[in-house]
Amino acid sequence: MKALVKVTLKNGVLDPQGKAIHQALGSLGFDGIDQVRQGKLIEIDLNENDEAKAHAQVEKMCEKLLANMVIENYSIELEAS
Amino acid sequence: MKALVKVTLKNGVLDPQGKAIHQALGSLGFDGIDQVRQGKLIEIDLNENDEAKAHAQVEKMCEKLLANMVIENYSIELEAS
Amino acid sequence: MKAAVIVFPGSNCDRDVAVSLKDAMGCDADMVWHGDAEIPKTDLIVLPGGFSYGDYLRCGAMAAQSPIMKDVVTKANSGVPVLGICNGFQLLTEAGLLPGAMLRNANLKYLCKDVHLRVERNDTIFSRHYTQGDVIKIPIAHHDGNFFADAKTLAQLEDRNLIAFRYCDSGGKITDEANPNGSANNIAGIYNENGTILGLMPHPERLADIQLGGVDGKTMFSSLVETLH
Amino acid sequence: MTTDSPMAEGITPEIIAEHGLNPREYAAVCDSLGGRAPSYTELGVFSVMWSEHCSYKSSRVWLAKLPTTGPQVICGPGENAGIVDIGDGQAAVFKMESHNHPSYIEPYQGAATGVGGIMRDVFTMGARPIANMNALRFGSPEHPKTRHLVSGVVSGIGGYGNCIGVPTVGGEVNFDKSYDGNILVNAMCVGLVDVDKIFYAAASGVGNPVVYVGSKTGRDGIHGATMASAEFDDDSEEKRPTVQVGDPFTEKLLLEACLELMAGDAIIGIQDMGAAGLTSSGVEMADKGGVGVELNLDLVPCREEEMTAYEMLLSESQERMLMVLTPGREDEAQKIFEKWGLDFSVIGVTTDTGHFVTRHKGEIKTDIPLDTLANNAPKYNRLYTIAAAPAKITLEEAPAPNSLKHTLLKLMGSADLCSRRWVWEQYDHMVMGDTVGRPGGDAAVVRIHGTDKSLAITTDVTPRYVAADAIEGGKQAVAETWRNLSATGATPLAITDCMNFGNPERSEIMGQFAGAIRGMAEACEALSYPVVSGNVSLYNETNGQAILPTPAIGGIGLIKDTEMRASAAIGAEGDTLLLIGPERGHLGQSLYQRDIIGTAKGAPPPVDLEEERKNGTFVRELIAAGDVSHVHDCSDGGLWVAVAEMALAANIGADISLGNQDLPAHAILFGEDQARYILSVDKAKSLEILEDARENGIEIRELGFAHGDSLHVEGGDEVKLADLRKAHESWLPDYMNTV
Ligand SMILES: Nc1ncnc2c1ncn2[C@@H]1O[C@H](COP(=O)(O)OP(=O)(O)O)[C@@H](O)[C@H]1O
Ligand SMILES: [Mg+2]
Repeated sequence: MKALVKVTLKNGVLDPQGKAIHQALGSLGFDGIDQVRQGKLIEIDLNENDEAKAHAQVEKMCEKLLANMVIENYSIELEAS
Repeated sequence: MKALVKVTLKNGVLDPQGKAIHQALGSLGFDGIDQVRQGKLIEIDLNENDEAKAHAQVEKMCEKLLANMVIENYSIELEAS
Repeated sequence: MKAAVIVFPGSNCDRDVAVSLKDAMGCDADMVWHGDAEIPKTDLIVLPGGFSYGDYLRCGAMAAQSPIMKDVVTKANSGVPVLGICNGFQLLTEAGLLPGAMLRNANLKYLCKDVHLRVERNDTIFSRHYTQGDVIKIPIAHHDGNFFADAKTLAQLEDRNLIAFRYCDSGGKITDEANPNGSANNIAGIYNENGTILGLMPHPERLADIQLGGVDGKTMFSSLVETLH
Repeated sequence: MTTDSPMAEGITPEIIAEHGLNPREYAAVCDSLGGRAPSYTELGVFSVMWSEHCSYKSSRVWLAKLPTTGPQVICGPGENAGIVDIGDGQAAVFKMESHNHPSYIEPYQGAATGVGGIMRDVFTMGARPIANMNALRFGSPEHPKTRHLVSGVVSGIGGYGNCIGVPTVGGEVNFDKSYDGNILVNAMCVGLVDVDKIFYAAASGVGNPVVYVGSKTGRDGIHGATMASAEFDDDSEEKRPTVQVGDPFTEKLLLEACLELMAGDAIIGIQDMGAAGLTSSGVEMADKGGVGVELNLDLVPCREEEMTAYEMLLSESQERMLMVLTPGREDEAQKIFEKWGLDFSVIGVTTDTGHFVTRHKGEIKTDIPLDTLANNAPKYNRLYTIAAAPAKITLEEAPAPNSLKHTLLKLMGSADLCSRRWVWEQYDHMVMGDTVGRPGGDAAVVRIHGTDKSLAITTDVTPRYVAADAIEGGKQAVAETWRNLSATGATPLAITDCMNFGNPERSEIMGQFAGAIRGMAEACEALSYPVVSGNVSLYNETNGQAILPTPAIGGIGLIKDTEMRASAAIGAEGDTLLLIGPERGHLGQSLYQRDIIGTAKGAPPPVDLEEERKNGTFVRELIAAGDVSHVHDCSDGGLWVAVAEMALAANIGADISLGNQDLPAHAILFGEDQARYILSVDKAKSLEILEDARENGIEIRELGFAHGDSLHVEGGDEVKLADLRKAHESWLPDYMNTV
C-alpha cells in the first residue's frame, strides 16, 4: 500500500515558514489570504497490503519518528498502490 | 476557501530527506518499506469563495513561488472553510 | 571598478563580501536594498550568502521574487557580471539565471568547514588568476548545497564546459568522499554560457585574509578587479 | 494548602499553589496590595515575577558575594548583559543563559530559542552580536534519549545562529548520567558596542510612550496554572503546547531594525521580552527608571484570537522587544520597524503612580505597586551544608594501567575528550569574517571588526570537581577559563556565569551552590576577573536525582594585537616543548580515574590561584612579545592528552620525557594538576624562556620535542598519530550515526 502522512503544526504553535510565505505572497500581490501554514508530506510505499495493519504500522512510525508530538499532529491516508 | 497545496519532488529527483527517513525507519525495525519521499504541505486560507477562481489563484501562487518547477510538482485541493 | 552587493532580508554575508571587494578594489561596494527597483551603474553584481527570508520554503525562493531581481536579470542578460555565493547561488537557480536546483545536503546536516576545490576553468573574469586544475581551499557553510540538475542539463553543463569548481580531495581527485553534500558530479559552482555569471556554494570571501587562515578566495576578487577595472 | 489571606472569586488554594506561591508568599502578595486579594491576572503576574527564574529568591544572597567591579567594568550584573571596556571607545557586552528545561522537552526549539533569547539580551543594549558559545551537558551516552537530545540541541543551536549570521565559535559538550533527565543547554553571546552608544533598560520620565516591537504575541510558553474553573478557560480545545518556536529570520530583522533605530537617540530605554514576556519587561523597565507604567493590552499585536490579559502578560512568544521612546519620535521609529516588516505598536505610557497598571477591554486587569514586584520579591537564606572536602587519594586508589598507550587512545576516544568537530561543523563559525581562532583551540578568537584587536572567548567548568569539593571546583572553573584565555595570549577581562544546580530547598544542594560561589569569588578576586553577568537555573533534578553541580563559566579576554596570539597546535617539527606549572601527579577526580579505573574519588586537584596568576601572566607576556605562538593548557585528561591535542592539531608528533620525579609514569601523564601550559617553541628560544622562567620563579621543564608522526614517551610507549586521530575523531560521528 501507499501511505500519505500529513504532518502539521498544532494549533497555536508559531509557524515562521507559513508566516514568511504569507508575507511573500502578499508582496507578490496575492491579497485576501488569511493564513498560511506549512507542513510536511511523507509518502511511504509499504509492502503491507492489509489496510488495518498498514495503518497501525504507519501510526507507530508517526509516533516514533515522523511527527514531533510535542508540536505536531499527523494524519494518515492509505491507498492501494 | 481553504487550499491544500501538496508539493512533491519530481520523479528522478533524489530526495535526501526521504532517504534518511527510510533508513531511520529501517533501523527502528520497520521493514517492508520500498520507498519514502518527503514533500511539503501548504495550507492557505483564502477569502475567495468561488472554487474556480480560488483554484486559478492558487495555481499562480504555485507557479510563482510555492513550487520550484525544476524539481517539484504540485497539486491543489480546495475545500470550503 | 564598481560593485553592487544586493542585501535581502536575512542576508548575512553581505558585509563579509563587501570587505573582500573593498580589499581588492580599494573602494566601497554599493549596498543595494532588495526593495529598490534599480541597481546603480555597476561593473559587478554580487548576491551574497545568508538566509534570505530565513531560507524558509526553499533557499532563495522568496528573494528571487524581490523587486530588485528584475533589474538583476536585465543587467545580467545585458552582460553585467553576476557573482552568487551560497545563498546567492541558490537564488540564481531560483531566478532561472543558472540551471539546476539545490537540495538538502545528503547527510541532512548544515556543514561549515574548509573544502578543497578543483579549478575547472581559468578563462573567465572570475578565475583568470587561478591555474586550471589548481586545488584551492575555500570554506562551505550551508544546509542546502546539494546541486541537482536533470541528466540532460548536467550533460550540457559538462559538454559546454560550464563547471567552475568541483569538490575534490587535497590531491585534486574528484571522489565521493570529497563531496561534502552529494552534489551531482561534485559540482561546487557553475557558469552561464558566456561565463559572466558564476554561482558557487563555497565562500571565497571567507578565505581572503591570511589571519583567517588562507587567501585562496582572494584570488577570485583580484581576478575580477583586474578584468573589470 | 490553607490560607487565611483573602482570595478572589474562583481562586482556590490549589490555583495559588499551581502558581508556585506558598501561603506565606501569597499573604505577602495580599499585603503588598493593601490587604486585598489579587485578581487571577495579578496572581499570574506575581507568579512569574516571584518565580525563582525572575526573582532569584534562593540565590540572590549568594550572588551578592561575587566580585563585580574593576576598572574594566562598565556595567555589572543587573542589566540585560554585562559590559567591559576593550579600549578605543569600544566595549564587549556578554552574558550566558540557560535553556535547560525547554531543551529537554523539545531539543531543537528549546536550544534555538535559548540562542535567540541570549542574543536579544545583548543587542537590546545596543551591541551587535559578534560571537555565540554553547555549553552543553547531556546524560550518559547509553541512555536511550541522549542521542536524540544531542542531535536536536546541536541542530537547534545551529539552526538559529547560522540563520541570524552570528558565528558560533565554541563551547563545551559533556556526558554524565546525572543529566539523563535534565540536560543543560547554556548559551552565551558576545556583542560589540561603542561606549557612548550603550542602551539600558531603565524607563525614565513620565508620559513617555511605551512601544511594543517585533513578532506578534501568541500563547507560547504560558506555563501558568491550568485553571480548574471554566470561567477562566472557556475554550477547551486540545491542550495547548507550551513550546516556543524560534523564528531566527524575524530575529535577524529585529536585530537590524533595533540597531538602525539605536543609531539615533529616540530610545530612552529598551528591554527584550524574555522569560515572563511583557510582564517582566514592563515591570523591570519601569522599576529601574523609578516610574510607573500603564499598558493598554487591546493594542498588543496578537497572532491568536481571543487572548486574555493573563495570556498576553505571561506569553513567552519570542522575538519581541519593549521600548520607551522620547515623545514625538514614534513615527520615525515606526518607519524603521515597518521597513523591516515588523510589528510596531504604542501600547502604553510611563506614569508617576509607581504602579504596574494594565487594561484590557475597558477593564483594569492589574494594578500593582512596582516595588513589590521587583525589589520586595521574596529573598531566602536557604539552609545549606557545604560538604567537607574529601581527602586526597593515595596512589593505590589510582593504580597504573596495563598500557599507557592504550590508556591514551581510550581517553582521546572517550565521550568527554573526543573531538567535537561533529558539533562545530554544524555551526557557522566563520560568518562575519573575523573568526581568527576557530573552534578546537583553548578559546575562540574573534577579531574586533576593522581593528587589530581580538576577543578570546571560552566556557568551562568541570562538574565532577565541583561535586567532590564545591569550593575548589568553583575556583577551578574560573581558573580554567582564565587559563584558556591566557593560552591564546588574551588578557582575561571578566566572566559571565550560568549556575546550574538541583533543588535549592535541599541543604546539600544549597551547599554546593554556596561552596561554588565561594570558590568562584575567591578566584575572581585573586585573578582580578570579575563577574559582570550571569544566570541561575535551579531545580535541575528528576525523582530526587540532581545533576552534578554545574557552574558554567564564560570568560572573555582581550588580545591587543591579533598578530600576537597563540594557537593550541605544535609549531613545527623539531620544536622544543616546554611544560610550565606543577607536576604533582594529582589523579583524584581525574578522567583517568573515572574512565580507566572506573570510579572518580577523593579531592579534585587543588587550585593555587597565586600560581595560576603567575604562570598565566608569564605565558601571556611571552605571547605578547612574539616569543611564543603555540600554547595549550593542560586540563581534563592531563599532560599527555594535552600533548596529543597539540600534535593532532599540527599533524606533528612529539617525544616527551617524564622528568626527574618520584611519581609513576601514569600520574605524570594523566594527572590533572592545574595552572599548567605546554609551549611549543624553537630550540634557540626555549633556552631563553627556561632561563627567564627560572628567574621569575616559574616552575618549568623541558618536556620534549616535536617529531615525526607519532607520540612517544620516554621508556617505551608509542602511539601513531593516525591511530590517535581515528580514535579522537570517530567517537562522536560513530555515536550519532547509530540509531
Ligand atoms: N558545543 C560546542 N560548540 C562549539 N565548539 C565546541 C563545543 N564543545 C566543544 N567545543 C570546542 O571544542 C574544543 C575543546 O573543548 P574543551 O575540551 O572544553 O576545551 P578545553 O578543555 O580547552 O576547555 C574547544 O575549542 C571548544 O570550543
Ligand atoms: Mg574546557
